[in-house]
Amino acid sequence: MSDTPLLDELENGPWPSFVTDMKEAAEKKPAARDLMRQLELSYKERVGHWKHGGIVGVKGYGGGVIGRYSDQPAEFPNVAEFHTFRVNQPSGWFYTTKVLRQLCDVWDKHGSGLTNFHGATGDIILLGAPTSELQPTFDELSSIGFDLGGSGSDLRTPSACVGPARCEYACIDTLDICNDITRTYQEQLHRPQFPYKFKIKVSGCPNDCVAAIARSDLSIIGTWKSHIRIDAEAVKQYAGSSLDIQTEVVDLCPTHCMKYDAVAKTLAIDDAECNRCMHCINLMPKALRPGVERGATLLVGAKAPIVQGALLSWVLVPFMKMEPPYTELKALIEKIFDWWDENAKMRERLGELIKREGMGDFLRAVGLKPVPQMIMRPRANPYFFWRDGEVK
Amino acid sequence: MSDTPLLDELENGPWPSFVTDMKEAAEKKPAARDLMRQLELSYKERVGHWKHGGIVGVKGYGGGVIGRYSDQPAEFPNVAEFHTFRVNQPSGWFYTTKVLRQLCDVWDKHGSGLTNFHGATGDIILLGAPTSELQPTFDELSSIGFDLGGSGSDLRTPSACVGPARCEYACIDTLDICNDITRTYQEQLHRPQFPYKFKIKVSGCPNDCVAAIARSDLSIIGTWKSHIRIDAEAVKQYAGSSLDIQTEVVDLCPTHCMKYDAVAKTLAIDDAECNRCMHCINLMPKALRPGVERGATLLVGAKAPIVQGALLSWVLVPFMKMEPPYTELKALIEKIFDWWDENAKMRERLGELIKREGMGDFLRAVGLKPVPQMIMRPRANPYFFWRDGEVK
Amino acid sequence: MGVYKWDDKQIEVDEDGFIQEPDQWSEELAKALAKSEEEIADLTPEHWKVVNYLRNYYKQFGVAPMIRKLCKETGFELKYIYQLFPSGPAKGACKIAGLPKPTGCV
Amino acid sequence: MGVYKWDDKQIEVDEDGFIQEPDQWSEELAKALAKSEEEIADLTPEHWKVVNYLRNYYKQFGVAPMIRKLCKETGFELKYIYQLFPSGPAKGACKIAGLPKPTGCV
Amino acid sequence: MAARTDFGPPDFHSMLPPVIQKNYGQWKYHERVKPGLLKHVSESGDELYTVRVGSERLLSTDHVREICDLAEKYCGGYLRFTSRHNLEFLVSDSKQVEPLIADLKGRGYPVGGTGAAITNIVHTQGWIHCHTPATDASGVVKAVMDDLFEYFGAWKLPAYCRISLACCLNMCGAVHCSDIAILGIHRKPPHVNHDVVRAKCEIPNVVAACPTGAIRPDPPNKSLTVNEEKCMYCGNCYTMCPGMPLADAEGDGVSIWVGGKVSSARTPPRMSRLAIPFLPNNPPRWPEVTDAVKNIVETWAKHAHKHERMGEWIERIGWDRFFELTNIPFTEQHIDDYTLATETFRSTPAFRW
Amino acid sequence: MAARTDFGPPDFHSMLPPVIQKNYGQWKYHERVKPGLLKHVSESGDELYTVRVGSERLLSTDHVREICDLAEKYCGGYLRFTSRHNLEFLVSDSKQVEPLIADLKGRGYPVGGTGAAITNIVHTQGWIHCHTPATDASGVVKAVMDDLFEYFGAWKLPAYCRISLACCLNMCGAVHCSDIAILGIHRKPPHVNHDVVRAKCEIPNVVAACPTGAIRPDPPNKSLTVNEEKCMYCGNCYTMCPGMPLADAEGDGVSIWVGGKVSSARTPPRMSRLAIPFLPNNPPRWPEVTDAVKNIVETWAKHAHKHERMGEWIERIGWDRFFELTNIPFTEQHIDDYTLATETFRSTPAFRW
Ligand code: SRM
Ligand code: SRM
Ligand code: SRM
Ligand code: SRM
Ligand code: SF4
Ligand code: SF4
Ligand code: SF4
Ligand code: SF4
Ligand code: SF4
Ligand code: SF4
Ligand code: SF4
Ligand code: SF4
Repeated sequence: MSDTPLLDELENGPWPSFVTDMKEAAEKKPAARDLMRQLELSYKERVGHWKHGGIVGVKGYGGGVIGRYSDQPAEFPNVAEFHTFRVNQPSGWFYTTKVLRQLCDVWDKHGSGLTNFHGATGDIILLGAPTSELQPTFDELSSIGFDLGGSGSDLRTPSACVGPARCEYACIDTLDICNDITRTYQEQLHRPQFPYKFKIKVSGCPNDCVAAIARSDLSIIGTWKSHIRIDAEAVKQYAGSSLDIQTEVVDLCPTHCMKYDAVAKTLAIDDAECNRCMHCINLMPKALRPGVERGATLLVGAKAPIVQGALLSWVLVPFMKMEPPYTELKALIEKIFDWWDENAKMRERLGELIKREGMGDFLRAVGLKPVPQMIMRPRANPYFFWRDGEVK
Repeated sequence: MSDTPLLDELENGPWPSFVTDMKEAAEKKPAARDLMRQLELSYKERVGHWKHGGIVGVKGYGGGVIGRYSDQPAEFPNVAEFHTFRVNQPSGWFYTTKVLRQLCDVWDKHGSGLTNFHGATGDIILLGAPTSELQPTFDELSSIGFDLGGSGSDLRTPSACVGPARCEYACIDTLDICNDITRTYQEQLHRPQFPYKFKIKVSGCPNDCVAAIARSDLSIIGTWKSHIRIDAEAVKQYAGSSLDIQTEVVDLCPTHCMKYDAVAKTLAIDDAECNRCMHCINLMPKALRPGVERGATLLVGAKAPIVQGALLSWVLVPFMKMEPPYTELKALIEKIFDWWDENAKMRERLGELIKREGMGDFLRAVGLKPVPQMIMRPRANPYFFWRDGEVK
Repeated sequence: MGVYKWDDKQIEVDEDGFIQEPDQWSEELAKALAKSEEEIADLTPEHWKVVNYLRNYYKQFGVAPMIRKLCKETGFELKYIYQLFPSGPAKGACKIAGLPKPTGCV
Repeated sequence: MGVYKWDDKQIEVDEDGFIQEPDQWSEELAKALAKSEEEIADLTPEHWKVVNYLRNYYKQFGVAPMIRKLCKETGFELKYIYQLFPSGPAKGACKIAGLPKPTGCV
Repeated sequence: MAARTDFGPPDFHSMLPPVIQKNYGQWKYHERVKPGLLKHVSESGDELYTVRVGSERLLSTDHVREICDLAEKYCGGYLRFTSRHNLEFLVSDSKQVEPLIADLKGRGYPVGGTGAAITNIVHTQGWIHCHTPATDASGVVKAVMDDLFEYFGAWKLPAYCRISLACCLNMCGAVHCSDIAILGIHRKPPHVNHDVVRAKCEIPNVVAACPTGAIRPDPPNKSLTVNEEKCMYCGNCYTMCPGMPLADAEGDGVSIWVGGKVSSARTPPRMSRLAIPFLPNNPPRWPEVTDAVKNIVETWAKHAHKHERMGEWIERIGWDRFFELTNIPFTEQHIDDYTLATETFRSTPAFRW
Repeated sequence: MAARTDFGPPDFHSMLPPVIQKNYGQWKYHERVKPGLLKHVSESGDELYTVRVGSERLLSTDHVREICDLAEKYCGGYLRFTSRHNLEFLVSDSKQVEPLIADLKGRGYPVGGTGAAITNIVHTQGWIHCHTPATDASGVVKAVMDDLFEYFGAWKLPAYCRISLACCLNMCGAVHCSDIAILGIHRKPPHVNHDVVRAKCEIPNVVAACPTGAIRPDPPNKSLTVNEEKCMYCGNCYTMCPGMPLADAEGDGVSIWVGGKVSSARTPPRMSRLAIPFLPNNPPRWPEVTDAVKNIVETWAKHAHKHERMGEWIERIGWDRFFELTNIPFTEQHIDDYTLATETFRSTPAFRW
């Protein structure tokens, strides 16, 4: 009889089963086998079986490996030490099968044979190796061209949506920006030096397919300034399709800036009123396209709820041109790093620090002027400050 | 030449001038004259000229008089002491000329001859008398049937919209409720005993013509449960008028629960979806009327910004029948007084205390169950508590 | 500003008759104030209970107590305190007890 | 849990090799750890500067300092600290300095 | 003999004109006959005309007597005031309506304030009676109402526009939910007078009063210290303690807030938000303030849809557009940095250029 | 020899299939051919087909190799993963599309997840690798996706419905802006082990870590104390200190949150809000959780307008109605009592019965 009856149950059902993957790995790898057995115990007892924390790593780096030890090492000796690697993915998660196979070979040699494609931040996760295998694994990874991602109080592995590689909406070269930033800030990525983690994510348009606005301290989101390009012919085609342009597109435009003439089958947009929400373009991609003057909106501050409640990023720079070598962007990033690093408390994310110190202080520190696009609405409380010299 | 040139300027222009009133009073009353001269000084110097605070009053009461002393008593001896009375208005601010004349006579005898009809809370304000005149003024006021209002950390003078006296929208007898509560809580009104002030205001419908929701710790707002009464004939009349029923009424209904048939000139309301915002009734008072099952929504917590930022009242009891002697209402008020008085810090308003302690504690203390009507939306943070017994 | 005189003594008081230096309070002053301000011929033990409670509380915390506390600790209902001190706890009792003019609750 | 042995002594350490009782730290232990964990043959004055700063900061505040502070106060760039301690300030220097395993920034 | 106490206000029933006593709770509908004139019709068929008259609120007793004269002449000796300090003449005899209006106009009483008009400005004491004001009340109100007078007596606006004024952050005018709020503000920290603090203040209460924690006790000196960096001049410490004055001719002035509302009609009540952080006190006419208010009113009037309150209009077009259309400069002060700040930030790349 | 360091990730250019290299930034439009199949067309006329495949994320190396086999056979050896852990096969030869899909289906790979479908559940480690979980990740995801499988491969929903899971309040799945979020929670305060605290913890950091100030240092004992009344079981103290475990078989479980979104399409991004405060951990299939999620999905699907995301629907009908339609009991836990609580209260008498 199986010693993982609870897990076995999860091999049933149409969705691909992680249990099947674990069993596959377990055939070759005692660590994978013990991992399954320990997980079965967790399913039985309804609690996890890993000890707290763990600081392990490779020489020269402060992050990139998450230490983990079983709390039942006698029972599950092959996962007594079970550390994971965060391996920096190529921008946009594109792979040749060649490099994937190389990765698999390295991992079969040193680790559990189990992976995550990918971690929530974007890294390739190589799940579980003993301490003694860490440095050898890294040495081999490096020889096949893979470097580690971030962990701890450092810059975390940046990520980007598929962008210009496959998406017609991309207003910026998400992949190149991600790649360039990652390379520029290798030091900050690999050697924790900040008050806490810092995340950067890049989406090509306001659809935000990497959820940058929800989970990156700096969110770079593509947008445009000039008018939405309308292909009148394509509008006519949509008019003949199952799409109801009036109710599905025009009526749902949040700024009510669209007009559809059902008789002439023509669409007009008052671009001055459009807020570039993407809805109409999403519904009529053949007929509507973002404008040609393109760049990014930069937003700051997102994070998960620990400690003071979750935050969504908010606008810092309404529009910035995005062309290599991204000098303006990098100058700003460095000012942000500096101010944050100088002022934050331990484990205080950028958004929390701005919240504590006020946007005013932050803007002055990074050299930006306040503009109404930064806010949804002005303050409702009368508790505002005047700076030196403003009042005589 | 006039010694109040700046004030004199404010006698020009079409809006009635308070300066003219001051001059009128100044003809008889040296205090009014000195008040003008001191005010002129303030206009010149752009600062006020009253000293801080003042605790004066009448025997047996802790509130009702605001003490005030000039900071230039030598220059303006007749306003060296210049205390104001807060006199409790009749509900709805209705008067016979007879009582108004009596009031004027009392005030001409003892005070400055200047008044406010009314103070922002709702009291009649009798502006300025010396300390020696306080008790005599009160004695005479009491003999013509006027009692004092609140001040300090007490129940403040309740107020009510014109309600059933002249408004067809009134779903509750605002005037009677206001009057009844005021009489029931004379002790709390006249003898400060709370952590801070407590305000109650009563509006007959969600139009909220006394701004209860913005500025009363307990806001009583009339509403209804049954369906909006539609007079089909009157709808037809409006259809023929300058009112555009579709765009002005139906399209602005926040719940989109109205349908207008422009051909048949009929209006239909899906009452289950209506949130009783009053918009349609406001625009078509001849055709639409609140439902017949009536009562009040009780809301709590409004206040001005000092100390922690302003609050608007929020729903505590979605619906309560309002019939004399308002037993259920009073039982609730007393539970609220008790909990607040027992738990608040100095100068902590009810809304601030609930904010600090959480609605959960408050609801349990006043014996109410949580209902979704209390909130606009549920919490977004995962920081919630479990009470004893909820978790084994 | 003014001066309050009793017996042969005098002390600075503000416009509302509150003494300016809490340290200069004395039982005699209290008795005099009680008479002139509140028409209390003789301070009874119940009066003193209130006055002493106020003074002690102020010494300990630097503020006047909240009314609920005053009533609880003295065991007197508020109505009764107004009978003792017709001007009430703040204008009456605190003044006699030599506290600074309360801005808070009493 | 485990035991770290050096010369003829031994001391309890956790899985990551951090000592469990900060009070039992000694210079000898530091030297031994430096050798076995970081391949540092001899702790130079610069190594000691970092180690001593960490120990003193921890004694005073009960926590390890933030990296920016460590660099500022020692005058070393982070990159240089990694040259001194290849495993970095947390896994390398703090361990040698006998601090609890940092959860924070170092 | 001690006066009678705790008998409460006069019973309102005795103040109601007969037509109201008869039709109390029986009103069926109303009409807005013309600006300043309402007609309420009862189930019984009875009619009641209300003539609304603007008032300066600060009334002399003689002025009140003149009002009484009018009420006796046309209204059987009954009248009321409104929740916004206006006067209402309650006319049960329709033939008296026009003569009353003519008489009022003749005496310079403004008739209006109903419907889509600018009605009276709810306001407070200012330099006339309060100890904490950062501006005057009655004077500013007079100047603004003179300037907006055309909107009181006529229906030229898309919707209600409720203006309120409070002379300090205590906001006795409860201005925080007004279409336009005029709010007196200080801009300098309190100037601590240690002697006064020592003699007169309950130091723990003063410390607790500061919303930003700028005040620390200073036990050796039996006084306190203010961290001026943290002070945002709310004046709450002065309310608690005379030793902390902050009034100052240069520091004090007026801020303008917009977009609040109280009624639940269409959209829920909402708070006013900062439009202009500071305008100087410039008596007697406060021209910077009157210009600013008029500009906001007229920009709204020009662009809003029918029935669209200030705040509804702004939320539709966006605050970015509001600043553009009104030509009001956007400053650091507009960006919230108090407790709910993050709720006001723009967490979306969707905005207008 | 020390390894080469700081060379960064592989250059993505070298990972792009030729059709993308050629048409990079030149895509003109796309079509959603059918569930799981996208077609992108370039200005050059070139076409690219994407076949999206659901993935368990936790892959064995052999499984990865099988995927490589497929990519080599049909896609010239190129593939990608998505931001939600799915697999995408990038097919430049249209004739390979159907054979690929057939092959995938034959091997049991689910094709779908595009358009108005339920795509993969973003998730985290759970009991597989993390030290702070309050529930498992992969197991719950498997159970829920099995239960909702019909919505992965077909377009039966009004709009996107993005489900995410995080196994503790750290929210590594960044679930806080999901149409439906499944979040592991503890319900018991930490069980302080003073010996461990003494030996291993930086006490000041632990104290600072508590969002509600429930932790106080206890210097005499070189440890700390927890005010259990104030603790809401966030686990942040445990993250900082092994001496504060709070995992507990009875205490731990799952909460459900709804109505968040990330895109700015139509309405701005918004956070998910509490729908169900607690459901028990009931492995291996978590039936209470799968039922709850399905109920919410199907109630939404039944009532929402076309293109209306969960949160847009709920805000239109009101949260009161949401609780009614889904039959989810409303509890004290739903009412916010954290820092922004007052922003969530209903400050209007306008609501539905
Ligand atoms: C592996 C991963 C989850 C996964 O299965 O995908 C993960 C796993 C952990 N996260 Fe995370 N986080 C992961 C993405 C995230 C994200 C999502 C993102 O980056 O887009 C978030 C939310 C966004 C954010 O940063 O705010 C996230 C917010 C946290 C937090 C809360 C941080 C905060 O400021 O609110 C913690 C707690 C902490 O840092 O102490 C945390 C801590 C952790 C730790 C290190 C546990 C701990 O307390 O030390 C977890 C280690 C698990 C393990 O044993 O492997 N993790 N963590 C993700 C990283 C994989 C990768 O590199 O690709
Ligand atoms: C007279 C009046 C203004 C007026 O001209 O109409 C007024 C005048 C004062 N108010 Fe007020 N308040 C007046 C209505 C209000 C209102 C409006 C209302 O009641 O609807 C509010 C806002 C609503 C609220 O209570 O939140 C109001 C909020 C305040 C506050 C701030 C309270 C808060 O919790 O935020 C203070 C400060 C305080 O209590 O220490 C205050 C304090 C004061 C003081 C007593 C000044 C002080 O610091 O001690 C003022 C005395 C002025 C004087 O010398 O006469 N007054 N005060 C109003 C009372 C007249 C009446 O009884 O009818
Ligand atoms: C007399 C008065 C009540 C009282 O007890 O004194 C009153 C009387 C009426 N109000 Fe009001 N409201 C009065 C203050 C208010 C207030 C309070 C305030 O402004 O401080 C409000 C809330 C304002 C806000 O939302 O900021 C108020 C919001 C309304 C509304 C909602 C308007 C809206 O669209 O938002 C209506 C409906 C309407 O106008 O059709 C309304 C409707 C009415 C009606 C038509 C009710 C009726 O059927 O009699 C009355 C005549 C309105 C008019 O002026 O044309 N009343 N009304 C108050 C007159 C104040 C004044 O002198 O100008
Ligand atoms: C492949 C992927 C990007 C990537 O780099 O990996 C992607 C690809 C596309 N997204 Fe996305 N989105 C992807 C994650 C997201 C996310 C992030 C997330 O879910 O965590 C979002 C934000 C979701 C949210 O708001 O909560 C996202 C919000 C959108 C939207 C806005 C939908 C809305 O109405 O709110 C569109 C527009 C549309 O669907 O028409 C869009 C449109 C698209 C288009 C049509 C863009 C294009 O022209 O190629 C792509 C195919 C969509 C489809 O699945 O039918 N994509 N998209 C991601 C696929 C995830 C998956 O495996 O399911
Ligand atoms: S964020 Fe925009 S550009 Fe990027 S993949 Fe999504 S839709 Fe395309
Ligand atoms: S992008 Fe959005 S706001 Fe602009 S026209 Fe299209 S739907 Fe309207
Ligand atoms: S609140 Fe309603 S009932 Fe009262 S006066 Fe205004 S409209 Fe009439
Ligand atoms: S009261 Fe408001 S919600 Fe109800 S039908 Fe009328 S306009 Fe619509
Ligand atoms: S608003 Fe301020 S200054 Fe004006 S009356 Fe009220 S407390 Fe006094
Ligand atoms: S003015 Fe306000 S912020 Fe400044 S010290 Fe006084 S209480 Fe504090
Ligand atoms: S959500 Fe919590 S339990 Fe899950 S991986 Fe992240 S930190 Fe670990
Ligand atoms: S679990 Fe969270 S709330 Fe409870 S003591 Fe720990 S940090 Fe504080």
